[in-house]
Amino acid sequence: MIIDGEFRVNAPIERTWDFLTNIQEIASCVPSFEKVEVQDDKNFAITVSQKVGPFSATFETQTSFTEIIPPSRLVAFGKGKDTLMGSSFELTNEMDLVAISGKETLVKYKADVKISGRIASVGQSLIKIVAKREVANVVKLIQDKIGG
Amino acid sequence: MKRELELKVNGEDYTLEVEPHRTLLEVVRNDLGLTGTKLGCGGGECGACTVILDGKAVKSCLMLALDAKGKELWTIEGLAKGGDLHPLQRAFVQQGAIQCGFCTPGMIMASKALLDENPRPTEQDIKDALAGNLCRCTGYVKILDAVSTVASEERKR
Amino acid sequence: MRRFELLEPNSVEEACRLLSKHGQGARVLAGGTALVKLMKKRLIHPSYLVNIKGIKELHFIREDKDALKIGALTPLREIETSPFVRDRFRVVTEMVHTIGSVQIRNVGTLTGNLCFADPASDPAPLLIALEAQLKIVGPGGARVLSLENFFTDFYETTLSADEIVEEIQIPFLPKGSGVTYLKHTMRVAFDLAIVGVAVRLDLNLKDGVCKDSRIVLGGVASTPVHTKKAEGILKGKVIDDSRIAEAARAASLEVDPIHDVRASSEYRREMTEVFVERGLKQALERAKGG
Amino acid sequence: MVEEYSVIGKSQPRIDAMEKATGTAKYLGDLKIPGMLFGKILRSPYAHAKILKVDTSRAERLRGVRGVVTGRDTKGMRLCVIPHLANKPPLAEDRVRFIGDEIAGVAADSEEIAEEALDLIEVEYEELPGVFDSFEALKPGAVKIHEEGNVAIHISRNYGDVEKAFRESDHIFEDRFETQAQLHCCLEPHGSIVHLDQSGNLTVWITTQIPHPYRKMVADVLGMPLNKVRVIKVYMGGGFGGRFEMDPIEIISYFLSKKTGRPIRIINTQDEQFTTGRTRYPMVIDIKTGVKKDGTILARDVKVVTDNGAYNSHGITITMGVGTKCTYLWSVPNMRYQADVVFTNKVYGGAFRGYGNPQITFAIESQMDMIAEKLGMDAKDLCLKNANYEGQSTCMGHKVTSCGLKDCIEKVVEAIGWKEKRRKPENRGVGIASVMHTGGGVRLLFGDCNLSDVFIKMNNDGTIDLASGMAELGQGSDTALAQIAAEELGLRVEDVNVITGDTSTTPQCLGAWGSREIFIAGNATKMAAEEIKRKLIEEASKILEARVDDLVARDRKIYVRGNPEKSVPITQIATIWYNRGNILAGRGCYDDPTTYIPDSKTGYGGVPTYAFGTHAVEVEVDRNTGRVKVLNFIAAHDLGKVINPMLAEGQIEGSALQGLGYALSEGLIWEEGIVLNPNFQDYRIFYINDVPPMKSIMVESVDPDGPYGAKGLGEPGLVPTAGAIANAIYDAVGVRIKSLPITSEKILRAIKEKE
Repeated sequence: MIIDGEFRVNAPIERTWDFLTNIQEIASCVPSFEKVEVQDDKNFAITVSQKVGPFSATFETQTSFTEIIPPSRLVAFGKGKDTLMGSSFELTNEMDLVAISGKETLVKYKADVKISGRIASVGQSLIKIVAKREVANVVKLIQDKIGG
Repeated sequence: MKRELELKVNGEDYTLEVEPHRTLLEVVRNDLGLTGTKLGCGGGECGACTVILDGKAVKSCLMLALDAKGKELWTIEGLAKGGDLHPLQRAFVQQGAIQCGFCTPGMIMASKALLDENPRPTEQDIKDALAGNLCRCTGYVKILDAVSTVASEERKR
Repeated sequence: MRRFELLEPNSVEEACRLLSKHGQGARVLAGGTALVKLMKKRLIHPSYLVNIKGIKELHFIREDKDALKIGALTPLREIETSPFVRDRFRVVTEMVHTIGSVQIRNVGTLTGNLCFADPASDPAPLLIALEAQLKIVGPGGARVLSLENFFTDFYETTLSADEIVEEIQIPFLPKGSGVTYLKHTMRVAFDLAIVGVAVRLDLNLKDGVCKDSRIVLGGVASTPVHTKKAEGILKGKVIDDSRIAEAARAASLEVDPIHDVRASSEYRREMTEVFVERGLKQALERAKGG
Repeated sequence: MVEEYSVIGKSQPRIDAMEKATGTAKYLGDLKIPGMLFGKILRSPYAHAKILKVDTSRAERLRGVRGVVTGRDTKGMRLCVIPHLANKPPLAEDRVRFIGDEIAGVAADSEEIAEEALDLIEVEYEELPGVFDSFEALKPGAVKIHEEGNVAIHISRNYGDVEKAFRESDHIFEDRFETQAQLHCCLEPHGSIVHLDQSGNLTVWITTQIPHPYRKMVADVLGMPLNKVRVIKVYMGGGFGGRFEMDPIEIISYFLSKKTGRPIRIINTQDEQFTTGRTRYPMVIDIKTGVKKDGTILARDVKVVTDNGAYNSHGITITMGVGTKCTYLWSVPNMRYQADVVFTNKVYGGAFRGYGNPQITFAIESQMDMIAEKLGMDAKDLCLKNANYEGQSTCMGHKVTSCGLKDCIEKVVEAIGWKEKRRKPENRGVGIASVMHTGGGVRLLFGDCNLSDVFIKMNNDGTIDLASGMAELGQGSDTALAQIAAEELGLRVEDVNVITGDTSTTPQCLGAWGSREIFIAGNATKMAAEEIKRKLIEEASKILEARVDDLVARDRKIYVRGNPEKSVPITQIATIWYNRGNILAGRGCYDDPTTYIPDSKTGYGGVPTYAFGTHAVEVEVDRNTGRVKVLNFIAAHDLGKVINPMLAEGQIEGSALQGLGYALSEGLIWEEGIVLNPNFQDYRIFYINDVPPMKSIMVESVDPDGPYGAKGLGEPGLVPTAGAIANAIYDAVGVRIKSLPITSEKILRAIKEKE
């Protein structure tokens, strides 16, 4: 499932880059990141947890920045499993930053989310709706945080 | 942890020891050995597991066994007495309402619950009562005929 | 299904206490038709089930001064076959009849259906149109909540983990009120709604003017959708076919329908228009008929 | 006048009905074999991936787990109903090719423990891009699913001169039709109990339609002699073609049994069945037809792309069969056929009632309706004009031995009220479609034979035991065989004990498929019974002092024709034989003599018999929602002499409803290889409330080679339904839907586009 789009932030490109590459900053904008453990500046152990009504899944992921071209391109890849739900999760997120002006930056993103196993076979439509909504939510939080 | 489950099955008293996560279907089939009640989809969609609990048709695959505590359970095995078929069983046999037979016990139990409650159902009543039972073989035509026959015999009486 | 501990309280207070003690790990077991299915499919794994079936006083259908009250443990089938419900709320009888199959309705409860908060629930939109309320009990006592404010998201409600819905209250309809529930499905029976439309029209019988109306949609979004703009088109007006068409159109534009394996978003929007229109016509007739 | 037959042609209840009605019939899941363990299978969550590592150590340590097997145990093995096409590993070795592909098997003390163990198996995957569409898979540079490429086979056939015929045609029609993956939806999912005992004897309790060929497959795959393999078919909850091959389950169970020394039971959950069971092959069919102004068909050119799924099963033979089928429905003098069978990363298809015919017939019959409209002809007249007939020789070489097609057409149009209802407004419409199908199976799948062997032994009280390798799966073959034996021997059905399903106690038979049960096993039964009858009559002629030719067997007696008083009870003769120490037995082996292994170039191998049928339906379409309501359903079938009208009707009614599902609502829905509707909630087969009024009409065009003139009926009943529905919808609202299922949404979209 591909979720893509773009958004503007009220900050110069360097500041935006610093924000987006700081995992703790990002984590504060992603409600489903339950726990982040920094292994080094590129590798993280992130616990991703999502709940919809009585359904919940918690993926212990290993996440890395796989491509870093400051201040314009960042690719992250994460992968994890939820044993209880017999399901796994994979995410590739590409971000491209373009300076619109000295004060404004355009962020283009393309997230490829793959969820497989038991949850996928019963809730594919729901997963899609929820994932899109979550992304919109994250974007808003990022905008607020950097801008504010 | 096992709990005690007292219930009446096909007219006889039983006391069983059952774990809370067991479904009624599992207990009927495995603990009581009444394998006439079938596991079809396991999700309440096919009706092959239909039994009658306190006079009501229920899907035993979606019910915890302990919920049958103190109740009266009837399964397909309880219908024929000494080789004497229940009128529904006779009609299903005589009228070709059975092919592979996997849905048959559930169909008969759902029909029985209907006739026990409403001995003179209309055709629509019958369809409504069987709306939760799948049959992949017969196209339902002869099943509907069989239940209608029993109902109309009742009407004549 | 994974093992769990079965708790069997004898009173609502005890049930709340148990729920409060075990928090997210516990779930209420009433009819269980939805819950057991999800547990068997290993999609949810509660550690405790609080079986409230032992609380006999939650099993009732009764008439109050101005509302019909249905207890949390009353099976759907009992509601469907209750002559009393049929007399006062034919539309509820009709709606309940379309849920699942007899075997499911013999076990499943109306309250359970609402608490599960399936977006395709049939009772939810109708009961919102009927302005139903829930009596909710928790450790801090009881509260009464309009059903309209109950649903928050797919399978989510405002009910907190230690609360129990004790009863559903459906206020009696004024004279000149017509209510209908239409459900579009692919199969005749035992099918979930692609769109479920509850429509209510309250007419002033003297001049035929619409005093109030409610149009609530199920199956189209994460929660039931109350289309207030469409209602605005009807309020204070004499209802005729063109007004109905206009309202139906407005209702279909008021939703942002979901897309899933049952239907596309576009088809859901189209069906919303068709069924709101049909529903309004039927409700109008019912309202005029008393 | 005495009726010609005393048992045949009568509506006799099934001989297993009592057991089934009382809940005493034992199905696979009802069996408890001492020491039995319960198995579960770990399946791939990825549609296409390399397997880097499988670590089962944690699962093996779980309390109650008795054995775990992986691809290492089954290394090198490949399965397929047609051995030289085998490419399905029972357990994945280094790659998985669809979501649900088998990776490991676990045997434990309970299903619960086995399931828990699955979560403890660690598999490392490297995901590969997947291909989910057959046309994508055909593109150069597409991801390769198998090393040899994505095309399992390309088929090309030519009969007559198609190009010349198109030049001579007044009109040419070109259309594309698409069909979906329908599921058998047997109420009882597939499974088996497998036990390899300490002396090396293998017993397999299984839901199979083909006990004897199945036994051979198992023996071949495992390298065992046949006498060490016993296959016991138990009562089973439906087949419909879905149990017409070996499943990895059984081989996995074999290795688990070998490891543990215990019987292993693995039964799919219905979820597993929905996501990993066989399906009807989805096809994209391009069909080009040339006709004269008067409606005479001159040529047909068909191109098919079959979505084979991830592995080979019946895909190639079914697609070949489609090539045959499109040569013979209606008289088509020139014909060209090209097809590709293509691998994709989805669950693989298999045999399903009709064996390709529902797909191609939907295309042919939809287009026939379009041709009639364009020519300004009544569709019924176009059909009658081109109808097959007895004695016809088709472009491929089929000789039509008997044909009741015209009769079927005329009867259904009469019954549906064609004249009054066709081309009338008001959103109601009528449509017809026909089928030509073969009966009696073919000579192809299991060696150079198409046979069934039957033994009958008469007991000293005159009752009989009948042993046949045929498989009863609900269709009623046991009852039909009993009726045939009883008819021949002058007995009653209750005098017959039918023994089928166990390879240790029954003789060779290729099983229940291809509408072959009555034609082949019925003939064999008749032959076996005749042998006993001969012996009875010889003996009776001595007692009655009558000529052998004057004696008949009826009412449990042998008597002089026209003089029933002069008789001797069969039980008396049986006793005499036994007192002499002789066994009163008969054997009949019918190996259909008319067919041969299909010619590799033409594909022609002959057919034992031809069955025909026509469906007429009346529908009402809601213009605002696209919802179709079927108001009336008439199905006429030419099945030859009817052995049991009640059971035959049951076959027609049941398949008609499957046909309606195929037309209107059924079909797997995938996204990136994930099945989105793996349950009866969202995969919609019909419930009782959806059933329209149905009427079956039986046309009995007697086949000279069939037992009493019977042909076959198992499959034809669902073949024409989708075409009839599509045509009726067009008649009702003027939109032509060319892809199945014809959902409300498709109809509404088409209506809106038209407006």
